[in-house]
Amino acid sequence: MIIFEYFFYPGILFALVVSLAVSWIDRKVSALVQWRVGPPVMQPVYDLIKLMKKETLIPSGASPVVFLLAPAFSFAALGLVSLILFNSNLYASGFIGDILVVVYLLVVPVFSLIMAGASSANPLASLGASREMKTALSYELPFILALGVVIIKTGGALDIGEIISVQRLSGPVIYSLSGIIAFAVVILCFQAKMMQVPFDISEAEQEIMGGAIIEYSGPPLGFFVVSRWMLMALLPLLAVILFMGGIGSFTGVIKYIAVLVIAILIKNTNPRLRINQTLRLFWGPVTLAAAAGVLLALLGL
Amino acid sequence: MSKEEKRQITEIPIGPYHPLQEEPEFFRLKVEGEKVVGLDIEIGYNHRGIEKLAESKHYDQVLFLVERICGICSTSHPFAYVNCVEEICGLDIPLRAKYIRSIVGEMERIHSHMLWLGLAGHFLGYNTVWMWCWKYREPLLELCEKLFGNRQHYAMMKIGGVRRDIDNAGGSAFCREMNLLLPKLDMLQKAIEDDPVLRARLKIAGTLPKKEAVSFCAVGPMARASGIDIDVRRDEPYAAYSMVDWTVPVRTEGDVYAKTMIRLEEMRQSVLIIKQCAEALKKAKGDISVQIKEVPPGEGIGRHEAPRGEVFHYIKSRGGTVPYRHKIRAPSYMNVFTNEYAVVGGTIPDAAITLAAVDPCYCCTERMQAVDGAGRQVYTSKQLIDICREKTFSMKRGKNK
Amino acid sequence: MIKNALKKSIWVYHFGAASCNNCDIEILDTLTPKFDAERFGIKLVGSIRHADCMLVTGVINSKNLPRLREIYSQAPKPFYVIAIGTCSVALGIFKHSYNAAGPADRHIPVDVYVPGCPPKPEVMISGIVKLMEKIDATKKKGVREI
Amino acid sequence: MELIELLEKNLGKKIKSLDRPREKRIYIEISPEDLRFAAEFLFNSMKCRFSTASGMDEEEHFEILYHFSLDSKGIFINLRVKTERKKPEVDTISDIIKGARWIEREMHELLGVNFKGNEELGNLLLSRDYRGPKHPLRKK
Repeated sequence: MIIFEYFFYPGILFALVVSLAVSWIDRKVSALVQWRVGPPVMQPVYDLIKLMKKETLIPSGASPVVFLLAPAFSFAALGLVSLILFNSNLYASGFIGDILVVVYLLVVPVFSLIMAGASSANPLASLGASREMKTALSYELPFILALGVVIIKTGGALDIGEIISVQRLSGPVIYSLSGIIAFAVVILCFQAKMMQVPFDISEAEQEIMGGAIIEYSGPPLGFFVVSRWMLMALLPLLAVILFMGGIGSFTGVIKYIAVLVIAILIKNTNPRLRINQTLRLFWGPVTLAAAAGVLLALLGL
Repeated sequence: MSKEEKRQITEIPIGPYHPLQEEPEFFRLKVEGEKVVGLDIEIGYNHRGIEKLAESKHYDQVLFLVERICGICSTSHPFAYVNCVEEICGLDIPLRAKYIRSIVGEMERIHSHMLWLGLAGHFLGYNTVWMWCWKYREPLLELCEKLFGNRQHYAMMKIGGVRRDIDNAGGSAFCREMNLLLPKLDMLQKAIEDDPVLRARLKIAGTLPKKEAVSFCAVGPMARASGIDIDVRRDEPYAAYSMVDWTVPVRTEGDVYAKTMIRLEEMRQSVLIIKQCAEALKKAKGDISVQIKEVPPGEGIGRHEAPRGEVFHYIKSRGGTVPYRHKIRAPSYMNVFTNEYAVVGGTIPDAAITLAAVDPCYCCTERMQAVDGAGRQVYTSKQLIDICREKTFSMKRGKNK
Repeated sequence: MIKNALKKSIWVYHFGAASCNNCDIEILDTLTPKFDAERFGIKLVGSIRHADCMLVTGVINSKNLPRLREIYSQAPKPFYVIAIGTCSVALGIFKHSYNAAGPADRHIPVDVYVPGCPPKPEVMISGIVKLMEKIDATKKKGVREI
Repeated sequence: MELIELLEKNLGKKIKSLDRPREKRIYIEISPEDLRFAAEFLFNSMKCRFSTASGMDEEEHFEILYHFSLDSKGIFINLRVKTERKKPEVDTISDIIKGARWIEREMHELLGVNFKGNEELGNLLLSRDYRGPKHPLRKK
């Protein structure tokens, strides 16, 4: 049963379908903002199948094991996250501490990118890895603080199911001042987690040509690309769960898409920041805002 | 991790084949962490040797050759070239041709600056700016195609005048298109001025102080952004530039932001010039070109203020049908070099936008091409048609005389 | 669907040899709102490892020839090459250069030729359609032919 | 006319010949030894902008023209230097004018003129395994 859940519903396969749809929404909305028509609905599927059928090249000087394991780690961790999130959203139940497990698992893709960059034997890739590490260090603290706001507001729930059910009973977290602040902080942090403009410093196509994944081709690249899409599907879901009580009905789906579109619009209306500007932004104003949110939450606002 | 060692200097290659550049060019950034401590520029990936080739081609053929030095400044090089040959011949072109030349030159400036603005957005990861700028650029190219015969490489210049006339309807089309363009320029300028993130990225980045700009002999918007007030169109007027009202924008900051603003303002001035020229063209009667028999021995210098700065052509003629020596200096030849100063000390993302802010054009920088004296020349069909037309035209003229 | 995946999702890498820039600009133009090549699944990528197709523009000269070979050898198969513009198709006006190393197909196999100086975006799109037809034909016969 | 007087006053006997075929073009011929002095005078004292230099093969000798632009007046002042064919050599001006570094390298590569004092003469445009004529801009 658990194997069925992990691999099919609501695990990897289901998450895959959702993330393909999400990535299509991403490309389509970006295209519309840019006065274009955009790709057809099946485009992500074609991209994925094509990548799976292509040749895998391992650069000379790279360590093959680490090089090939990195994307697999990333994909497997996200599969687990999707299992936990969809499961708790469906049944409004979970196990104690699963929110912390999710936080840990969400760090795995970052580490796999760093592994990928470091094992690629390419100066641009290692630069990408080092940038990824710096960005990750910068956004984790405000993210955890904002998570603290949610936990305080929901009466110390460390269980996603409980977070959801408390909000369904006594109103979503976002309806309070501290909730709004924490939501804004989380949206910014997720933008960085999804590696999207303005925080896509680690892969900056125009500067370091894709950064850590520059040397990947074929199926391993496919796994990285899918991981990106899954992150893009799962993080808005996490935001909806944390602040709006999850997707319970049709309005829940609309909320989810709204959060997604906000992220896409931020991506399309901003230039990329420099790494030092990013660090300053996250360690300065964003962390302060998150801390203020925690204080307000403690005061009950 | 290689980056753990603070002292360690890593070499980051930008190019020769890199998405930052449409053209091959090799910058070796020496970085310490994210800070750039040194820069090596290696050129030559785009070396075709047009200068040598020009020495084996007829004066009329050289026109098509210099047009193919660069695609974005495909009117600037012919413009400077015809200025140069006309100086040797001591020729004064008809009034109508002067106005048309100015219109063509300014059209090119607008679409080139628009292109740069879009690409600058693209390099900052701001693809929306790219798409919007290029969308606004498209009607201009269509107008070019309608009136000049091609989207780029329009071959309007000709020794002694221009190749195609613009009728009254065409003049009105220009005015209409320019009026449509102005609000879009205002919108873009406001968007750039108001966007705090964009300002944060562009301000201070890649500053080139006036002293260094003089020493590196920078030209064009690069120089004007650093407080050097030069513009060939005003300093040594040619075509119709002395007959219309316009100003040269100058700023003193020397950073990428100043360069962006200068280019936006220049586009607005170009709009003014085109509108005035198109109006004046309706009243100017007469021919659009004069016939020349042969180019006498002598030497001449032709200049044109291209979108990127001063284009310089020097021709030495010993009589006959081909130039004896044809020296071409494109603006980027001087400007790319300034990166050695402007990039060092910044960070890698700054370096990326600074390298792009020069609006580099490597195909201009590395002209030169050799051809056997008697070498068979291969033309594109477009060129063949143009040459055919040219020949028919000259034969007709010959008969009338 | 599985069979057509490559045809519907061509990621291109742009190799600008010594070109006059115009073809390169028109390639980018093909991606912008008026022509929007993303409708056909075309995407411009920065790394050759991610690409399915390479666009070669401009004259191949003695300095960038080794780069062209190196980049081509790093490409994951199946891989296609389109020569864009008269320069890379047949050298054009630069035929007798001391520094030119011949048209693109002398050094790497070229699948589709898009001549023009510069080819218009419409022509580029038709070149892409030709490449799609060719991918189809390759599938049926199981061999790659020019 | 005062411009010509200024030039004659400062460059004096160094001017071998002065030619003004058109109002905005001045060609001054000087000997290679005086090049650095004249370039420094034009660039630093007259505030001219160095535009570029063109080297050409005049069959019996090589000729190098240094183009200086006096932007405030729109006048081009060209320094003409001749050097013999057997051993083409002139002093570098790249330490006075940074903008002259590339053009000297280019002339060294394509015409084979040696610039005394320029440390970085080497391959700029052509590849190391380039196999064409050694100095393509030479006429024979």
